[in-house]
Amino acid sequence: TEMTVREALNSAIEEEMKRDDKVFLMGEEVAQYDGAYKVSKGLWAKFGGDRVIDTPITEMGFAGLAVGAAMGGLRPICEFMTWNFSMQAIDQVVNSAGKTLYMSGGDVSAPVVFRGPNGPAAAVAAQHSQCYAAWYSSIPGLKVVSPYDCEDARGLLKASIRDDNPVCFLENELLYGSSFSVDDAAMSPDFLVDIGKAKIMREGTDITIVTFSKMVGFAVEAADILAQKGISVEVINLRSIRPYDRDAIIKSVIKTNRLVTLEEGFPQCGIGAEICAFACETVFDYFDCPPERITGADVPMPYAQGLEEKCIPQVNDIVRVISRMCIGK
Amino acid sequence: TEMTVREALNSAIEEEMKRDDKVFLMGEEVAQYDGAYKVSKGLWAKFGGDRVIDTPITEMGFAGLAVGAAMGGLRPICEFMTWNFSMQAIDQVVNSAGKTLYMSGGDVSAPVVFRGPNGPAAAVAAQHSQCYAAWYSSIPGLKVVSPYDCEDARGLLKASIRDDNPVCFLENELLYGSSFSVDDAAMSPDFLVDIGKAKIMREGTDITIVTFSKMVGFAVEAADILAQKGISVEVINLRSIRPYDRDAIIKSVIKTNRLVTLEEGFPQCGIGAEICAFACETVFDYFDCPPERITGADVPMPYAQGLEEKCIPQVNDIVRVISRMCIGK
Amino acid sequence: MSTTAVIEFTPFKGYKLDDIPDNKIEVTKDECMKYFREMSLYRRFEIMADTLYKQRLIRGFCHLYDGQEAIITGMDAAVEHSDSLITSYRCHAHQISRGDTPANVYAELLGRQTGCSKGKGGSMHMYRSKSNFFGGNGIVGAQVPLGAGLGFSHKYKEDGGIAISMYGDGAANQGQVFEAANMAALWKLPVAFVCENNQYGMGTSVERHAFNSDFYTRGHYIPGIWIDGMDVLAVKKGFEYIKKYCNEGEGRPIFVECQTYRYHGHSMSDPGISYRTREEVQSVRKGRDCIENMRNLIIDQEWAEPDELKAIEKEIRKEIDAAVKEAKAATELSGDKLTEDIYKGEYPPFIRMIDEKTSIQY
Amino acid sequence: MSTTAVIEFTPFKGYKLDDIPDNKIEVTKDECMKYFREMSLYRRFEIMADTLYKQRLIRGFCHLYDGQEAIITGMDAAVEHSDSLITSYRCHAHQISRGDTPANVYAELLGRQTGCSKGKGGSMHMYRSKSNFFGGNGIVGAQVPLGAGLGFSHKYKEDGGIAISMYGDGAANQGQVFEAANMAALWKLPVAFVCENNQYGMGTSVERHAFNSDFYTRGHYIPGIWIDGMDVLAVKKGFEYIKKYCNEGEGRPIFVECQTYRYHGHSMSDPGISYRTREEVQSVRKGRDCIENMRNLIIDQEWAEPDELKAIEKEIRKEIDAAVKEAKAATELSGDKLTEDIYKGEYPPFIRMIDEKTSIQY
Ligand SMILES: Cc1ncc(C[n+]2csc(CCOP(=O)(O)OP(=O)(O)O)c2C)c(N)n1
Ligand SMILES: Cc1ncc(C[n+]2csc(CCOP(=O)(O)OP(=O)(O)O)c2C)c(N)n1
Ligand SMILES: [Mg+2]
Ligand SMILES: [Mg+2]
Repeated sequence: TEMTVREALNSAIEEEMKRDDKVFLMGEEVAQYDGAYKVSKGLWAKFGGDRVIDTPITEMGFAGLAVGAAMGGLRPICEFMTWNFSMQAIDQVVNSAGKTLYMSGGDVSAPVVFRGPNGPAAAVAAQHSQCYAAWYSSIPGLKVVSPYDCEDARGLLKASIRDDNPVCFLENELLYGSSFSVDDAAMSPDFLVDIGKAKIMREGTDITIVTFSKMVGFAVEAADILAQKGISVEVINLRSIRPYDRDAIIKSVIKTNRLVTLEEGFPQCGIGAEICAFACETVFDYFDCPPERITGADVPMPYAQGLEEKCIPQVNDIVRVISRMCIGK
Repeated sequence: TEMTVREALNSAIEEEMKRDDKVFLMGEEVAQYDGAYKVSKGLWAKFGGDRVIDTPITEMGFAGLAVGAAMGGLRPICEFMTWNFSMQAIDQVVNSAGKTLYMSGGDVSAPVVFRGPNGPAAAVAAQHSQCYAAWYSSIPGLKVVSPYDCEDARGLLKASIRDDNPVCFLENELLYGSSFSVDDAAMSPDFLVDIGKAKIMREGTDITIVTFSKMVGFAVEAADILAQKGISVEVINLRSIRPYDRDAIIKSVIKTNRLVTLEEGFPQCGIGAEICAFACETVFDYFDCPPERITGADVPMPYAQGLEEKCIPQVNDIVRVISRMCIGK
Repeated sequence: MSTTAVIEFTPFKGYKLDDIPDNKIEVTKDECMKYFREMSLYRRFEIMADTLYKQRLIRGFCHLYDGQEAIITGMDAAVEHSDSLITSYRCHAHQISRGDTPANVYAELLGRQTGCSKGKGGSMHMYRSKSNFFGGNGIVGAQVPLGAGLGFSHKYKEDGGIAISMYGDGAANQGQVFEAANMAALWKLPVAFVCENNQYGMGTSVERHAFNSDFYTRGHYIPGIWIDGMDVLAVKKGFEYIKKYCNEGEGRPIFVECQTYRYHGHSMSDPGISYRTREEVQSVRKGRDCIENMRNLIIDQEWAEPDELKAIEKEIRKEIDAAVKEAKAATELSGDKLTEDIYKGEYPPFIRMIDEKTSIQY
Repeated sequence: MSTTAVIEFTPFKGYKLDDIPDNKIEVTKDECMKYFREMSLYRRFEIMADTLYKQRLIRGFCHLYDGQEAIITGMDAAVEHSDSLITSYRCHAHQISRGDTPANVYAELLGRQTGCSKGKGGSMHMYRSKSNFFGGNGIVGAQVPLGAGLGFSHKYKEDGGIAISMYGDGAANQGQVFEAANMAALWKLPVAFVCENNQYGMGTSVERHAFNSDFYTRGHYIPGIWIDGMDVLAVKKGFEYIKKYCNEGEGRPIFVECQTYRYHGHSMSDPGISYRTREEVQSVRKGRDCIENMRNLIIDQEWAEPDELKAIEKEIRKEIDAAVKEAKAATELSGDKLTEDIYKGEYPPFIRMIDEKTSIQY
């Protein structure tokens, strides 16, 4: 089946709402407006206002309400219109959802999914372009996942909704309209993607790219170009950022002996920093060249197109860096 | 002069308030109660309620108010009783204080200092023990500093107050009562420590520890012990976490050929991850062994003493890791 | 001698309510004896916690509830344990009121494995989900929308429960209280937003932190009720009304202010005397103490002799001493359990400890 | 023919105010001609922005102000540019009202270096500190405490200014509004909290997002005033009162609701018709449009012929066309300026770009 990521997310929510009547969806404009980005299209019509709920613009309040509802035995899906707005609610996500199970010695759990688009969209400037993967993934007690294609979207979202722990589900607005073909297995209402497992998108032998979300597509594109130059790139789609798949990365680096990370977020203390540091601690002796990071620029996102492009990794940046890293391979 | 870090911070605020009447202090209990941790002791009595202001417990609101006051031409020092509570205000710190200068093309600046104790204190459990160095330091537009001793405290706080940019000033509750001797230069009302420059606390030749805040003391203690074992440790006190002193780290690693980072925060995407990744990208060929991280455990901080100790680096952990790293040096 | 009596208490104040109950309640001897016992137990519990803290056996933050006992006692007499309860860090009595033992609570304070949170939470973080108590929350105000969410879940499940979301006067200014209130009103949630107004948020008195310190009116467009929180009978009658009120029709929220006083400082590190006078504390202890007033009531009604009440208090002392002893005898959680409870029902594949090499693989 | 007239408008509604002004205002011909011109300019500006957006020359989020022009026009007639102003992302007219040129604002929308934020901010982020306009803020509600802080700075500096902190009806539910209000009341800050109630927060109508949608009463214990925000004369008289009110005594806050309507969808990506009917939009355009009503007033007063007003509109079209042309002719900021303005007056020693090797050392 061919479908868009938007449809994949929509179908995942619908199936899980059918499967378990404790699942409900809440967030700004998710119901009567069909979602700011139409991810929840049709769900209000199908499930009604008791299970698909428009909230006021009060992120801290409704995120807290979602966590409380989860503690009370429900399974809320709480949409942030974008993750940028989750900063107003981050205390509820981290301190209430993320830490309560531990603080209660295992007594009180909060199976809530926070979801919405993350990272830069197009031309929305500094306050609307941040990637939150690094921040949320630093918190023990949370799980953090980020899908690339429709298979990821369906499998990870369904797994997140069924998970007994709070999950931060980081989507990408620019992927919502992208089409991918989905095989029959992934169309099954019981299709799940294991949280914590990466997917090798493309096998290669010369260098490993570790990435997630929209950049997976860029990495594959770059790999195609590099293949023509005789460089064989292995592309790892992390899928889960917490926990991330240590084994997949280790195995790949042992094979390729080179590592580059790729993300759209800010460089300092980013996902790339984590992966590079982890790889040093585990497979340092396998490196034929220093591991490197490709990241968003260390600049608040500018609006103008020409400036914006300089702040987000482009396919040719990836090609350039990898070509440099693989000189003399 | 011998003084405590608490006194050092207090004197720095007092001097800057005397120097510039646009400087004022606000926060929960900073005035009539003399500060929850007595950092602002006596200031309300000295400067009165117009310049030393008790706020209601409304972090998002008063942090926003501080940023607005800074935009309006004042120089607020805004205390978070601890940085844990800054999560409720983080949108104002990041999006309003950190990004506005850029979004306005340089027109609107917000010279505000956010300060308070950061990281684990003693036995205060998961919601009160988080280190925010990594998060805030990931944001271009903010500066982030973290003092260890009295010289740091005075020089960095005075520099932060005079800085034209928003600064996150991360203190440590357990250091407030620690005494350090301060030389005459550092007692001068015009003593400033350059934001962005690290301090070599102890020179060494076998391995570099990069650390900040309370862990600086632990690193020096460990270095003493290791010296007896014939291992010569160079201890770098970062002082500034954004921007951090790339040159100091590079120079040191080129000399010692070994690097370990040390922090109390969570491991994933922490300061250690950043420093290790950066060092790989710049001085990889100088490494005689893989760079490693010593960090807080990836566990929400437990309350019980025996459990808590396991989650925070101890001097013997540092000794153990470095001894291992330096085998056969 | 009758074993029932009708007692008057300080009248409720209503806000946008036209049917507030009167200030009389019929009580039995047994009830009153029970309240006396319960409040005395909470009081004694905190006194011993103070001692243990001073002996450095309890560490970190520790917020005591003495002075405020009438609130949780009266509330517990009026609502069910199927009604959800959530509060701040000042939660020892709340935990016991929901069925836990003093020994388990002490064990938590002492960081022992028999503690209600296995020693992982400490004083501020106690829970008992089986009787719908959800903590014990350290972040001022954050529990209020959580409480609204608990109310949401009662309504969603149509189980007839209400949620009681408690917070302090200082917390009452937090924006998320107003956010939660708006949703509760829009969605007709059965939630009581209950402010325990003990006159101070740490060292700041109510007039200095709240422009409008009539906390029962702070829901603005949501009705409210003021209760003398020093009087267990007023609290009981008040919460009987509140429980019914919240369950009316599709459900509806209410704001509640329980006026009270804390005898201790804010937490164990606050002597509690720089921002208020000793006289102020003394005058409350003398005139409005919930336990002393209940003692007098019982004696006035001739339901018990002073000595009998003293005997009860002695018994409580013993009970508390035994609980402390039991808690002290318990051991700390073994180190391998440190990494349990981060995720529900599972371990992550790898848990990083201080360094990579000492980390744990599952 | 007189060149002044006394005009009646829809009466103010007061909340906890006992001296609200009456609903009459004396105006001159010149004034009214000026308002007509100003509102028409803002209108025309947005119509062309719509066109440029559809031509894909403006990118990202773009929120238009057509329908609401009377508010900023009337306010600007009543307050000084020494009074601080801050608002949300719907800020093009606000920027021009504080003295910027349409060309600079278009340049910003087109991402050009002559843009008021050098192309770094875009539609949502415009500022003009020299006339005390502080944006242009993308996070719903965040500007409200910033505005309170601006009021704080006026009071601290004792410069006689007030701060006007504007937000939408959707934003009115944000907790930080209430937090800011409490501080403003406690500390007697000269701040007007001004809700531009255009009936919808995105696709959600006021009754669905706010239990109490009388936004002028939402300060609860802070007085408020309701103004017909479709009538520039009402707005002007209202803000003359507000300016005086806020400056009274030590200073004091007020809540203001300007009832208005947006003709466009929420932003350019919203057709604006799924949650409201075309008839609703049409009926406002026909009956309550601020420009049409001013046109009628001028004609009724015989201050101008319809043709003269048409001529003014034609002139505005030309002016706007020229501004667009000027903006289009400007270039984008050169790449080396990308890293400017991250820090005030300095570059950090190192700015990391996409990878380490292409990064910039200063
Ligand atoms: C968000 C947040 N800010 C600050 C604190 C520190 N703090 C803990 S309790 C407290 C006072 C709260 O007073 P109140 O709400 O009246 O409750 P009480 O302690 O009187 O029961 C403060 C400021 C915190 N825990 N969380
Ligand atoms: C904190 C936050 N949440 C959500 C959004 C997305 N958003 C932008 S505008 C808007 C609607 C705001 O409505 P209102 O306050 O009525 O202002 P109006 O657009 O009508 O002028 C929303 C939900 C945001 N920018 N910030
Ligand atoms: Mg209190
Ligand atoms: Mg609106």
